Amino acid sequence: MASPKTARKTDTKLADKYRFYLRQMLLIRRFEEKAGEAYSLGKIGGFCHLYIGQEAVGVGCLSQLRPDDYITTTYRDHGQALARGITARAVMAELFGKAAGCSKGKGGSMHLFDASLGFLGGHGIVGGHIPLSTGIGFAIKYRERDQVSVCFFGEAAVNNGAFHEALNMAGIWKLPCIFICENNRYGMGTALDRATATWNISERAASYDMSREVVDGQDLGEVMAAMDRAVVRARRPAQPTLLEIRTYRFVGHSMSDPIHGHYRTKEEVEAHRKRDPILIWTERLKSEGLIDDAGVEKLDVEVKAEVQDAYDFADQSPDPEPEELYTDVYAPAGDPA
Amino acid sequence: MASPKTARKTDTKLADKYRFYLRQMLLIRRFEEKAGEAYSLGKIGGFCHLYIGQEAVGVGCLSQLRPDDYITTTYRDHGQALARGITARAVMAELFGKAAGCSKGKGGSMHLFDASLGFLGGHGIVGGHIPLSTGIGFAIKYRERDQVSVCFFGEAAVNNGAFHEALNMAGIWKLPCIFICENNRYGMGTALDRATATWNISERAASYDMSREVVDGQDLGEVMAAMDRAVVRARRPAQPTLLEIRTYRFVGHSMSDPIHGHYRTKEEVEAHRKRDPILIWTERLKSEGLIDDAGVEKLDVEVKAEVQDAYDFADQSPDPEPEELYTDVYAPAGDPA
Amino acid sequence: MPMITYRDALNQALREEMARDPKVFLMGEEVGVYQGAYKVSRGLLEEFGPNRVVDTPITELGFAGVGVGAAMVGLRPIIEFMTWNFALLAIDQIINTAAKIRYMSGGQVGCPIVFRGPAGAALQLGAQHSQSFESVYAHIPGLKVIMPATPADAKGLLKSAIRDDNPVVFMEGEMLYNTKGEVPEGEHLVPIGKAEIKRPGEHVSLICYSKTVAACLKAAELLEAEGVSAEVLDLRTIRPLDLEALFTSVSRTHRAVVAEEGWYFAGAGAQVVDELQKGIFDELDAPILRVTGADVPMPYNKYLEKAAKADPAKIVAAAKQVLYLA
Amino acid sequence: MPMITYRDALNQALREEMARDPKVFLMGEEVGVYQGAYKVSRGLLEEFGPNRVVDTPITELGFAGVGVGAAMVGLRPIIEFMTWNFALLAIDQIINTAAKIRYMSGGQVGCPIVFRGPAGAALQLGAQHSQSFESVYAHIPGLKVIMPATPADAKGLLKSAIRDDNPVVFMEGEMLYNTKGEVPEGEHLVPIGKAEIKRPGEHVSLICYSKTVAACLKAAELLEAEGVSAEVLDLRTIRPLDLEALFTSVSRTHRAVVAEEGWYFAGAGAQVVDELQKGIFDELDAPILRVTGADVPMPYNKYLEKAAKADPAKIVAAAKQVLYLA
Ligand SMILES: Cc1ncc(C[n+]2csc(CCOP(=O)(O)OP(=O)(O)O)c2C)c(N)n1
Ligand SMILES: Cc1ncc(C[n+]2csc(CCOP(=O)(O)OP(=O)(O)O)c2C)c(N)n1
Ligand SMILES: [Mg+2]
Ligand SMILES: [Mg+2]
Repeated sequence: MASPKTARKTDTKLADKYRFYLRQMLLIRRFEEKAGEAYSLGKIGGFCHLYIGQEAVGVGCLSQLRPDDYITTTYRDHGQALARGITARAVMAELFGKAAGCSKGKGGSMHLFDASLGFLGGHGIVGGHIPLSTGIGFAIKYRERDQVSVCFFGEAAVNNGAFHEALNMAGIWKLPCIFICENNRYGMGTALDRATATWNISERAASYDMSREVVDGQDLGEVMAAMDRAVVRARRPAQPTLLEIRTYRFVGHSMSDPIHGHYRTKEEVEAHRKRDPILIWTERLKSEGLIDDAGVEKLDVEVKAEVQDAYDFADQSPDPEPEELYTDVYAPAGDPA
Repeated sequence: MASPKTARKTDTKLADKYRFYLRQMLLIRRFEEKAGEAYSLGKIGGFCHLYIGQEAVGVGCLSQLRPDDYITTTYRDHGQALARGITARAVMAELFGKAAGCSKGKGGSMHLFDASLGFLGGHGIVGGHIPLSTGIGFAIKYRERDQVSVCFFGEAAVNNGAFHEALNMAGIWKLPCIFICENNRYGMGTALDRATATWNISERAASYDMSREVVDGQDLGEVMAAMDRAVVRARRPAQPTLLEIRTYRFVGHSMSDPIHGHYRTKEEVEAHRKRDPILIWTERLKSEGLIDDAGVEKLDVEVKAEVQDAYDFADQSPDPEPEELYTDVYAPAGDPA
Repeated sequence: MPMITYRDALNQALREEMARDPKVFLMGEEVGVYQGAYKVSRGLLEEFGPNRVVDTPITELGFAGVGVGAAMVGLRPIIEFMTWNFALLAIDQIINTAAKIRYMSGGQVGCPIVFRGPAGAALQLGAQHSQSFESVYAHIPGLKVIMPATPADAKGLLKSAIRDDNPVVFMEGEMLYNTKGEVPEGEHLVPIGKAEIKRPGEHVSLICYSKTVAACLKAAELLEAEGVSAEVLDLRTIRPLDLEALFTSVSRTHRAVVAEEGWYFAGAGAQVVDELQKGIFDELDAPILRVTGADVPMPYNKYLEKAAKADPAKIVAAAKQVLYLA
Repeated sequence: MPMITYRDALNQALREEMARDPKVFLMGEEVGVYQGAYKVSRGLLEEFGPNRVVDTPITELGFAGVGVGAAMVGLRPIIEFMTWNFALLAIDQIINTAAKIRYMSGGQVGCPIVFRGPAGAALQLGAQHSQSFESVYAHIPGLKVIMPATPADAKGLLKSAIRDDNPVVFMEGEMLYNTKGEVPEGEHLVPIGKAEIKRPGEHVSLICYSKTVAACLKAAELLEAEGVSAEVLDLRTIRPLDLEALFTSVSRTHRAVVAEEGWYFAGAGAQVVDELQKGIFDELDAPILRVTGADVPMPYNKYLEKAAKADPAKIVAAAKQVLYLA
């Protein structure tokens, strides 16, 4: 389990990990750029919410999990899906609505799933998946396991009743849940302070007798460290945590939203872009001598090729069979009764 | 507007008020006892939730309001209805389902209304009326009035999403709302600490940038004082308040619930009965020489007569006309369109 | 066979299925310490302990979602709503997650869960506590909807629902809990999606479910006194509808009355009418009439409430009308 | 008459009614600064200010309740749901308070409020964002339900809805926002509860509303090419249904197809079928067929989605079947 402490060159295992995290963030960035392109070409339909700017949150948090842990998230799920290890091919194919997609082309951008990786969606109702993650935490405790249930949601979701009810139950029952609020300051066009009575979201944890931390979401090291602490608390005996991870969305809310609409200025966006999580982590690795420009370039070439391959794969792979319209509505087996 | 400061005998206006509050608490107590009787006789049907033990909360809070303020409450609404000035006849007739009832016999025990007194129900969905009271506060601010919107609910409602969403909006918009949590320690058979992650409910106000107080609900003076402060804050410029008023239900959750079921002991109930709000206020008035035993006896005789009169009135008054089944579903006037 | 109440039949089903499968647990308001608001879960906390009989805060949206999440990872939750009126707060979890997660995930994530509790009116509970929403849930693909009328069906269908791999909406009746009937002990399963003729007849089919079954049986008695032989067909499952049973019965009687407790507009009965006129149009000798609750919020006054409910007299009147005896 | 979009027609209705009555305000997510998720409220914040165009947190249950509370004390709120899918979270406030408060209070407290927003599917929005729940709301006494198909009806009915003293569920269509049509300027009111023949015909009645109106008009064209004269009857209001218009049309054509976007089970179309077979049984020369959305959660893939939707080809096929031409 990685720790944020400085990696000495000798610790090659840790160094490899750190370079791998950079690669993951790059992969997400390039994947999202490609997805944006494909959307403009009409290859991807519906709503499409990109993760650009928030890469360190998904990569940092998921880096601290075990393969048997569970994740639920929102419609802004491409980055976490990739960070969890769903292949770029399977994710891109899902965005293209193809049979080879991670949800067989039936879910789409907002509903990415891979049960084998404990990646349980991809949910479209703001706040709606938070009770699910409490329920997954309940199931873990019920079975007396030491897994954790991780839930990602935006800062706008903390005003919703589902958040309140779900965290209260996780608090009373002391469930192995980690609630990750990706505070990117806006819910669509609504700034945090226009929708939330208390600016300091993490304080709401007090209402639920829960541990809390505020984390700089642009610094992968900080995210990993905070998540490490949360995971340690969550594994038995369980203590739930609310992490408020402060980040920023470098792009529009969705593909149909301009980068800066009426609700934020170009200057504000530019200012935040300076704290690019990929640059910050790259600098860190360079300063520790774990990578050089050539190494970064090499990684970037690699991930671009991986993304192009995913694109071509998605583009060429077949649509679901027409019969698929009627499958998966009910369980295949008839009633055992 | 009454203040809890000691009433000197000379201040007869205040002394009269204080005696009147005692009379109101006695009226509620006797009314509820009678309602219990009538329920056992089958004169009252459905669910019937009594206010016995909590009289000081309703009387104390409503004593601080103006006639043009608004009130919403729960199904446990008899006490507040009487304290607001709906006649014992109109309330009893409603419990009997009669046409002369304050809701024409169509609402019942859980749905008492008197629009002319700003008493807007009487709601049966736990937490469901809290957003309504925020909306009433919104309307007051919209019209630039200096009324207040008061909402009574039980401590179990604070776990519900409706509470969270409603208080958050009152907090962002700084509405003239006073949220009164009658913490009688149990939601039906569920003790506070089994349902609420944080024992200290008033602390939840911090999540909503709201003023808060914890109040002894068995002491009318304390309730009046805290409500006075809340009302002063709420009148323009508005600052909302969450009052946690600690009280106790001396009887079962409803008429179909034993006084002490599996969920609390006879001893616990007995212990709390010792802090009877009526006794505490009576002692206070006696110690200040504002009333003597004869005076108390006289009040009791009066209210018993008033309750008996209400009972006889309700018993003898007619049921709604059969046509009433189909009225009040839609507004009488056709579409103006 | 032992005569037991509908309440005890449900209690038996819960106890037997919890004993049979450790993945099954019961969650809801007052199901444990309080022994159930309507005592359906009496004794289960003592028998299975607090991990499997879980009292919740008053947060229908939240604990319905907790159940769905637990089901997504393989447990088999039974979520009790104190009444279905309150489930309106949880309907997003039922419709947007439980009913869709299998489909959205391309078949990877199932949701074996039962949502249960009393539906419809009792006595003088007023507008917010007297509603029957089966048609709302039956509208939703991905859900199954069951409304048993008798103790035996209550037990057999609840056991089937708990073993079903899909989200099941199971609606009981507060007014049915004390009704008694013969109930097979132990393994007694009633298949989901199968209607049952509760009383055979020739002249008219009285189609019903839940509380209207007793009303139709009563109506059939009254009709018999007037020489009319009425068949009482208990749907038992609303979704999926047993079309074969519907078509067989009405093809024999050529006349039908559909009785339901809920409101008429787009009620389950309207779907029954639609299926019949589409499926066996030429067999119908008269329009199908429906007897439903009055199209008003439920009033508190007991006489108004009685007038608002579907009852034997109204069913008899409708039956005579489709027989052109009125 | 100016040709404008459905979106601008709604915007006109909002602007005119807000200018006309200071008690009218608009509240919802992104209605102000963002100018509306679908730009229906464009410019209103600038014109009427933040007190009357109110952005809310993402709390459908909460702000729906805020609207109901404000309506209880005499304001006339317009509550925008970004889409009706999300209104499932608010349905308790709509059904348990808005629809019942007048009745529960014995007529003392009214609730003049409009709940509006886009309903149904757009393109590839997936299972949770593509639902049409009109039959759920139309099931509820105390509510009115309106689904306009054209820009003129959108303006005229929204204005009527805002002036109505009852809670009104007003469902728009994301796919309709950009459609254009002639819309009268200024005071243009369309009465609630009145259907309209959008195309007269003799052989079969195509009964529809909202998006299926365009599909039926297209189907009517295709049928005409085959010598079939189809009448297109746009219900416009789902509750109350315009029975007179339904009976008149079908009594002339003796055949009907009901087309709706939503799911078939207990859909509004089932109620139309029920009313027709009950009201004019002897006028029907064939079973009434319904064309609805496929009985599945909406899939994301564009071809599967297309196959799931009611379209002109399916309506034509159904029409031929009721004409026994198939
Ligand atoms: C219940 C509900 N209401 C409204 C929406 C529409 N919507 C989708 S995303 C969004 C903003 C959410 O913001 P936030 O929670 O901060 O997450 P972010 O998009 O910033 O990652 C809204 C209003 C929805 N999907 N669900
Ligand atoms: C949403 C909802 N769920 C459940 C119920 C059933 N119920 C009625 S009162 C009650 C307990 C409420 O306790 P509390 O809020 O503390 O108020 P109290 O009864 O103690 O005054 C419950 C569970 C309801 N009416 N509404
Ligand atoms: Mg955000
Ligand atoms: Mg309580």
